Amino acid sequence: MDTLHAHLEALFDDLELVIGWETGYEPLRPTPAFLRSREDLSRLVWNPLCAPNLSVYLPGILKDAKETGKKIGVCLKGCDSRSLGALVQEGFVERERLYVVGLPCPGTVDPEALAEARKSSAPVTHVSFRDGLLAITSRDGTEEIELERVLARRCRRCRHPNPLHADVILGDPVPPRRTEPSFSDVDAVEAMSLEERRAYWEEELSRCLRCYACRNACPLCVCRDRCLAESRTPKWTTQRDGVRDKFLFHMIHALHLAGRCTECGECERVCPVGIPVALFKEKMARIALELWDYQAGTDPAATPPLQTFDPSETGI
Amino acid sequence: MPKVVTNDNPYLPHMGTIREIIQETPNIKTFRIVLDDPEEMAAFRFEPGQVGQLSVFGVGESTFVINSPPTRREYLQFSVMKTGEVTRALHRLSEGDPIGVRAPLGNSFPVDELKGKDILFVGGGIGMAPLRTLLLTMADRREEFGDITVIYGARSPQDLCYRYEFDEWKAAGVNLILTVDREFPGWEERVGFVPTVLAEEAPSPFNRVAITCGPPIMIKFVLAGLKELGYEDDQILTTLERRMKCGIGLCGRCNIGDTYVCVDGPVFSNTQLRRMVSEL
Amino acid sequence: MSEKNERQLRIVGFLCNWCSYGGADTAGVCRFKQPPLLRIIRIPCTGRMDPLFVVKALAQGADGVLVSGCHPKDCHYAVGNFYARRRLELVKRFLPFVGLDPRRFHYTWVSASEGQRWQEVVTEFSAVIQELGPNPGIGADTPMETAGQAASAFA
Amino acid sequence: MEQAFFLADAELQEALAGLSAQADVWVPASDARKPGLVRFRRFQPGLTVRLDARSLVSAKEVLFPRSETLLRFTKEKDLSVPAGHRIHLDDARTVRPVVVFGCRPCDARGFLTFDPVFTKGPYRDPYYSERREKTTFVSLVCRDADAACFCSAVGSGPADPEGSDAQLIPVDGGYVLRPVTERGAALLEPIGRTAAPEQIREAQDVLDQVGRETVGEGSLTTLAEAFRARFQDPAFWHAHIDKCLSCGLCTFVCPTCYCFTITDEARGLNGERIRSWDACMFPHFTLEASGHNPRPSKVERYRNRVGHKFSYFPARYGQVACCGCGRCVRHCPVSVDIRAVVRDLPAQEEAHA
Repeated sequence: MDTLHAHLEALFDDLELVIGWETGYEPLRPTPAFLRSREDLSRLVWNPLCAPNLSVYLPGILKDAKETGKKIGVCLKGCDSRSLGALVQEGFVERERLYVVGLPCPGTVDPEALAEARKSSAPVTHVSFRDGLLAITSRDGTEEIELERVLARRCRRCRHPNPLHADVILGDPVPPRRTEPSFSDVDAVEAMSLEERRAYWEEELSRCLRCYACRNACPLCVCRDRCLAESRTPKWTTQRDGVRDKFLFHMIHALHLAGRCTECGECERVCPVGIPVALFKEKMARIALELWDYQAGTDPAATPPLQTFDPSETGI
Repeated sequence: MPKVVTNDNPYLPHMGTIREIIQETPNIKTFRIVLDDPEEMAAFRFEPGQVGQLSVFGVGESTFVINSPPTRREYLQFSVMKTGEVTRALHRLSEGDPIGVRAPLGNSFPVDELKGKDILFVGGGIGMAPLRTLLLTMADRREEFGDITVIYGARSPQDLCYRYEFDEWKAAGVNLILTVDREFPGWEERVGFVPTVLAEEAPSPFNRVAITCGPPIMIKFVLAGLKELGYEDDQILTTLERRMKCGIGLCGRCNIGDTYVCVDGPVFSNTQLRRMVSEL
Repeated sequence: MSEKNERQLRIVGFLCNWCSYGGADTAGVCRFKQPPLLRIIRIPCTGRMDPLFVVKALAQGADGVLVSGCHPKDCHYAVGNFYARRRLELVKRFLPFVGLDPRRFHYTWVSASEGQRWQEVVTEFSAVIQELGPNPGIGADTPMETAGQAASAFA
Repeated sequence: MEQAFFLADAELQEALAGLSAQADVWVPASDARKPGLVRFRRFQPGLTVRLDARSLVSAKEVLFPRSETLLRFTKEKDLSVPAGHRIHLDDARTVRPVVVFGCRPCDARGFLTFDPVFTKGPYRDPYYSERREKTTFVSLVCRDADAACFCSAVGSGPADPEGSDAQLIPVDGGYVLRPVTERGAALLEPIGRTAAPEQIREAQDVLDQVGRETVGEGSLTTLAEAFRARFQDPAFWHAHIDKCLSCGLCTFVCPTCYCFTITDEARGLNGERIRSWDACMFPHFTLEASGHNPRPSKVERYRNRVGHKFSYFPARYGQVACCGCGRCVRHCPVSVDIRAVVRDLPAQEEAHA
């Protein structure tokens, strides 16, 4: 933390603002912070509860930013940095207008798992993190919980805890949990029969509220206010509450991320009704890997596979 | 099939039939609609300025002012500019087609308060529609009002609505001043933007009320022009438009601050507009 | 259930204007006998194919979706079908993950002169669909639309 | 507490089954697959009822479904008219009695925001009103506020009976059921036995103790003027809202958000006109056909959301449109805190923390 503060303090004159995290309404909920003055920097926090992927803000903030010549500072975890990479690949973000602070990430917390792991349910007054242990303080005292026990699903399959495309990396590199792409949760779905899979998704998706949090939290959902899912002409979905329309919305989201999704898992994290929507995109990522040996956001110079072609490829 | 038509459902349209369609301009059509139930049609009452929701079933509803005057009740008239999904569908309809009508909705022009006053109408393009209902009401009750001056402008001569009844207006003692944005062959009336013509004509604010409707940019300059001429805020009336769904003050989208355009409007005085939060 | 089985099976065909639509026409002109399941939607190029067309048709209960365009390297727009085949292969591999039978979706290339080949493509795919029977689609709780309506959704 | 009944924990399922004979009974319940996810569901025997947990979505959908048919239209052939067909409209609806059992006081109170809008007019909404008249709310006195809860700050509280027809008060071995309205009394009579004096005493103690608790800081009910003064302060709104993702989550989980859209879902001239939840945070909400949008960005949209709840609604109906349940804060993907925004309204420029 001290390094992060000190580093940004020293640079602040050259920065328009810094996007990071600050403590939200309780220490368990760090919230994105847009720090516009030097004094604001003291509000920065960085710990395994800093879940939001801040790259989602970059296209918008760069579009609205005044041309002051100053850069916009942004703190990115490993997975967040892949999203940045994809945004750069597709021309939505001009990399040179950013100052990217890469933060090696020990993994982020699944709030539901944490709630289960905690003995106390009292409001939390303080959180700290050291050596893989979360220390959580409430009026019932301090509990120590191993991060590994309460890790978010997305982090269990993480290969990129150490940020790519950063201007500076603050903190020691974190050994990746996986060295090879892992699709075990996709495998689990595929172990079901076709019929079971349909029933599984129908049940999961029946809970969908169509609040579109998954879409809006997605850094690669770049259409923003002009999403096809809400268009009436052409009309892709109705306003009925049935599973079919919910399914179609999620297919729109998933297919528009084919060969683009960087597997940050934000869509799933923000879903209020716990639908494992990231699995759709993980399956897409796996197909892109199998067909084109492609991993979105890792190489800013690469062209996404569905935005190009190869006349010589066979077998498809 | 269960018998329906409960009169207490404000969402339930009255079924009507399009009696006549007039192509006003390349993208504006006027619909003359008669309610299917003759009793309903005979009992239908409204005030000038009130609006209705027209239904194209399968596409949706949209809000339009009833631009025929309450003094003429053989049909309800609506003018529709082709802009979005519902208006495009309306433009595809033919004479004789069924149509749903939820009306009257909203408030109206304070006709009684205008009695004995001189009147200035300033309209632009489709913005003449809400003015027409009041203009014709006044024409039909001509002796109750003083001078009536109309400044009506459009981009080109063919973009002026209601051209076929200009002579009728004049015959009713209306001082009609027409203008288009630039010179056109054969055009012998004024040339210039509406606010410019307003400044040139400079109708005296003394005992006069100005009523204006048109595109937002025109309204902006007309309001400034009227102020220049000495009109007070409560001497200026206008009508507002917002995206609407329910039309009955529930669905929550047409508000400007705590004012709901659908039930508190569409007619507002400039005094009321100034009190609203600035979110036009 | 019997009502469902009696429902006539429908295949939605997305055919490129330049090759496969011509191929289907050639097959018709030559009076090659074809099964009657197919409803054709003409598209300017397979490059126009949004994978969502496939997913939406199948979710709404179309029994099969057939996409056909110019042979690779013969695209009227030079490269449209190169883009298309990547998308189509991707969606083909994705369908089973969400519980849609990938056998209900077939994409292929048929030129305007290949009336005979068109006949084979339609016949073979129709046989597959006949074998599979009606497609339940996704979300049977939604008011059921027929496959014919599913096709008209794109019209 | 003059009249009260006792319901033992073990008798809960049976009591709910009994109520279900005459009404749709909605209870907070968890899914087998997602034990942590509690939602209101129609009771059926065997359902895992979770009176101990706060529900994710409020009970709003019981009276205000996510999507409902306003009317059905059908094309009927009629050669006597020029078009050759007529449109037949059908708005018939059947309304079953409903019991919402085990909601929190905030859930029941949320409907007090709906009532003046939907039942009083100028136009009465028959769909909501007819259901409302047949609905009974039994709320559970709430003893587990979390850091997002703020019911006391909007003039309510964890034992607030307002909006409820009866209260469930947890006591040793079960619940004391206390009628608040006559409708509540009629509902409780058949399902509980008369509570013993010591049970009533215990319940009264719980009620007193919980009633004294303050959930949430300060008061958010008198900030209408402050809001108007802040209206044109872009720095204020940006400071609070730059992080907002402009999704509809806060509005969809909210017990008081009632904005909706109306759409036709049809094939040709046959179909339905449906009313479904809409959100002021969505760009399409106010987007006009011309392309003009009076609330073009999340700043104007969120400002309207705050204004509606804490300024416009009080101006029209004399109360804030917020029940303090905290769901918008708790479930926001980026933890936007409406309490902080409203609390900061009157502060001077520098206090944008």
